[in-house]
Amino acid sequence: MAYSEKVMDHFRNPRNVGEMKDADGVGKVGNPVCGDIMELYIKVKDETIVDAKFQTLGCGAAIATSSMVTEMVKGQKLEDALKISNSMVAEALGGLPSQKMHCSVLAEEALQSAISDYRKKKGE
Amino acid sequence: MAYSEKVMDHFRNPRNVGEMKDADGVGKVGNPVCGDIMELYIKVKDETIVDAKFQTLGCGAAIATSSMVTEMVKGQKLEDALKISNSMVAEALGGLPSQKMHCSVLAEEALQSAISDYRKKKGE
Amino acid sequence: MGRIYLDNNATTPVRPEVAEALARMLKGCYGNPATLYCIGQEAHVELEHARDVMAKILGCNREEIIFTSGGTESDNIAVLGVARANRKKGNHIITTKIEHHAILNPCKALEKEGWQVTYLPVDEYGMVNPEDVERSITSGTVLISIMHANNEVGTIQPIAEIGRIAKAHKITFHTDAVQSFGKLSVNVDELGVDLLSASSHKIYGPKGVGLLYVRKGTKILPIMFGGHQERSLRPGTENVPGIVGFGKAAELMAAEGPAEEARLLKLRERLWEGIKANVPHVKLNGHPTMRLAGTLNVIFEYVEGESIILSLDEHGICAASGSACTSDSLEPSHVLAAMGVPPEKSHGALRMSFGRENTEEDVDKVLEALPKVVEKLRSFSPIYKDFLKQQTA
Amino acid sequence: MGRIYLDNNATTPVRPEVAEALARMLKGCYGNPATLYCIGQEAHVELEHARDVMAKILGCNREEIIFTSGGTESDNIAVLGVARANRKKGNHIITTKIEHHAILNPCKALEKEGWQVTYLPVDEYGMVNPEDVERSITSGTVLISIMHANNEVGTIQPIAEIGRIAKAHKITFHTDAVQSFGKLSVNVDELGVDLLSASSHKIYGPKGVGLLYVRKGTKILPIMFGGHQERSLRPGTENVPGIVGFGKAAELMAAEGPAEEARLLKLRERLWEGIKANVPHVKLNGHPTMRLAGTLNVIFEYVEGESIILSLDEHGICAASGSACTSDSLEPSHVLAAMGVPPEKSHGALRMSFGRENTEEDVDKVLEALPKVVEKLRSFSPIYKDFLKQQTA
Ligand SMILES: Cc1ncc(COP(=O)(O)O)c(C=O)c1O
Ligand SMILES: Cc1ncc(COP(=O)(O)O)c(C=O)c1O
Repeated sequence: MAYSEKVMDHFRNPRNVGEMKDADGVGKVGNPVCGDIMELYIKVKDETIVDAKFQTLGCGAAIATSSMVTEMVKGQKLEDALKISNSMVAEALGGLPSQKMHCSVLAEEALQSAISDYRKKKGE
Repeated sequence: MAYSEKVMDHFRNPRNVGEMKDADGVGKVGNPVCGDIMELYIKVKDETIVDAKFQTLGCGAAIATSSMVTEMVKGQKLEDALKISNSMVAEALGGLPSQKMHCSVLAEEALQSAISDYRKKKGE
Repeated sequence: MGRIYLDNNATTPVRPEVAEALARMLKGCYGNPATLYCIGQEAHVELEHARDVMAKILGCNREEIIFTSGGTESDNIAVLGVARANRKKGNHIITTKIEHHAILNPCKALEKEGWQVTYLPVDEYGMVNPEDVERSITSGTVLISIMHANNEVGTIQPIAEIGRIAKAHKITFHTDAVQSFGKLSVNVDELGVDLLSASSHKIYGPKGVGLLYVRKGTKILPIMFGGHQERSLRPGTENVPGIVGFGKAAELMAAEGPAEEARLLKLRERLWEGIKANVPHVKLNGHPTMRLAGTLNVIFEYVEGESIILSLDEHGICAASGSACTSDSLEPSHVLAAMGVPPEKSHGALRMSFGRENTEEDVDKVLEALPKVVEKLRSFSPIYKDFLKQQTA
Repeated sequence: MGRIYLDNNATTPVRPEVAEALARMLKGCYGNPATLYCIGQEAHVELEHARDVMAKILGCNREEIIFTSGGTESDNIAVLGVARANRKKGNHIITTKIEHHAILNPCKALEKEGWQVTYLPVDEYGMVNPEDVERSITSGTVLISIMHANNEVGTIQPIAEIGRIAKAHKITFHTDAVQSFGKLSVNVDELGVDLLSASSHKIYGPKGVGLLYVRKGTKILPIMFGGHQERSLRPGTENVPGIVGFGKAAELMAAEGPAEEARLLKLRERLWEGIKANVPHVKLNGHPTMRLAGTLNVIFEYVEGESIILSLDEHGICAASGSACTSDSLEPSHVLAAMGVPPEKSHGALRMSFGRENTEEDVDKVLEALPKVVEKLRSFSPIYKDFLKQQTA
């Protein structure tokens, strides 16, 4: 197994890491039994994600996909953000080892979950 | 598999090799299908082997045991020569690899056969 | 940046003396030992010398040693070979839950063929109870296979005691000594084993070489078929240079003896004391005393092992999470699971295993990097955040 | 005394470039390629580079190459692995009478388990008739295994033709290319094979390494069980330095290409012409043209092969009788027997196999020694004496 340079860069220098106290939407996925937990926070203005942050417990791929997905969603319309698939995240990272693809799924799910949390809070 | 120095010496410089035209007894054992043929010639005077020669087709051990047995019998009383066993021949050669012990059996048989040929010729 | 290699249980660098022996063999002694001419005979002599070295270390006869291609092959010949040779006598094998996959997986393969396998539990320190072994024996038991020292946590099993039980019940007894060979005493009579596996690359020898001790009279079948090499139990042109390198490595380990083990123990304890003093929420895995001198397995709560490894790598430090052989898989360690460690904790396990190149300086450098690494990762960790909130609440 | 090594079909000396690659790996790249940190990843890169080299030579995908511990293991995985994976489909295997024991003996082991094995005959030149292959196919045939080039006499089989037959009948086809890999073209699509075995130490690579090509989609089971290495078909810590050495050796063979083969052919023909001119009562074994360039197998009537070998050794010349792997046994060559050579003749067979270190000078030195050696041995030979008497009578 080998990680791409891009994965390692996002692992070493994760973008947008940290808690967002005043998040408009929070997505929590994974569980400690599997060794991966992701929390994704989004700040939304006019149906656009204006900021995103994350906190992740997990392997290198879990941290890198979290970092990448927060980068990808910033400035995106919610409807466009919902189109971001796990394979787009993996691709943006220069690919993932096959046994680590599930981390990109986690990132996709975290994003979906944060957006639906936002909608729920907004009472949609 | 490895041959002892003694075996290699007798192989390289076989003692008493060659035909004996006026042999008193000849022993022929082995067969070409097995790849080993030994002919042992003895010259007998007063129930004593005064000379011995051999011709052998075969592996290193076959040639070395032939050479050794001719050395061992020279000067021996017939009754003593008959007591020479295959393991005595092998031992005199510093041992033989297990898969080559049959060559020492051949040497013993050739000797027995040469002596019985001599006795038959003498009309005993 | 100098690298600090702390994964000596996974594999070890070939030591210079062994590399020299290999180079010498490659240059001058390339013959096939089955051949009669000089070059072949020279190889034969070298091969048999290595066998003598091993026989001395194991306290056995040279004919009882079969050179193989590594620990996995030795283990497979032992399990599959003894099982298949005794099919008529029974269909039950006793092993443990904490064996290496080179034992567990042949056992699983046999289960598919109708064999019954008892996987014995271990206590919280990874120790097997010899009474459990005795209780599991049935009239159909044909093999007991229990590892000498565990590769993940280092716990050393009471092999001699189990050996006496096996002997009393006349059951063939194998031990996987891949992690202990060259480190602990492996006299086969003292251990009471009929078969024993070892691997060269764990003791600074070349990769691709191992050995299986097979006590005279043990019923066993080969798993491969071909030429007459290694008493037909391991056919194929012998890897003479590799075997000679293995012999040299074993000889040197034997010469160093317990002194090197004592040195490793000191390093390990220095590291563990330092970790305890500098990193909160850590837990030691493995037996406190009955443990390989060079093995330190620690759980760092609220973080995940792989992310520690990758971060340590940035500091030039090489360590492992669980066993190297399973690092490709996502399963939490089966060894820690057997010891009762819940998966949410075992994901945070880090194995640091010492070897002859390690120094006190290495330990100190690790002690500088590790707390920072763990702290950084915890700062990302949502469950650590939750934990801290609980604390302050 | 300079040695003349004429047993390159048994094993070959590691060439300097390969020894260098090995030394480099041993020194700097000892990591376990399954590990994540730098040293492990470097080993991983080296391992995959070697796989790419092999894939290019075989014209296949990198994932289709499994590194093993040698030719014997590759052959065993192919035969036992395909048979066991197809047990439900049938129980018939087709092979030949002239295979290496690494094929014949797993076949015999399968026969004991109820498998039917057809051992095809060969003609006087050691050639299999493809029509015989087709005629032997039954509805239960699950594997055809036919060697590419024979190790004793060098005869090259019509693999591509047999490949077409296997394909037409949808039967898995394996070839033992241990003697041809690096010498003949072994493009797996041109040959039409699903599996192919090769061994490093036959092409100036290190001992203890081999490969098995397994076409994607081929049903096959492992013969050993353990870690995930080599797609679980060959578990155990990879012998990365050995594999890198094998890769280097294969790369160099490929670069040299047919030029070296032409050189060997010239040496071989010079030797054979010289033998014919200087030694009476000799006979060539093997195909006159469809034969490995470096293989010369000759019967010297009225003498026995081992005694020639031992005598040549005194002159610093290393040669073989039959195959090296059977030189420990007393059986006459099964290959020559299949070619119709009666045992009383085949005991006089000598195999001289050329390699990259051999020169014309070597040939001339052999031509000086060999006639004397044969003459001396014939002078001891009772059947030669009888023959001479018959002549003069
Ligand atoms: C306890 C144990 N058994 C068996 C093995 C397998 O040895 P190898 O990788 O040499 O095949 C290992 C190491 O990987 C091990 O630690
Ligand atoms: C045709 C053939 N197949 C298989 C083998 C076995 O290869 P190894 O000795 O590398 O296991 C050999 C050589 O001994 C061979 O010549």
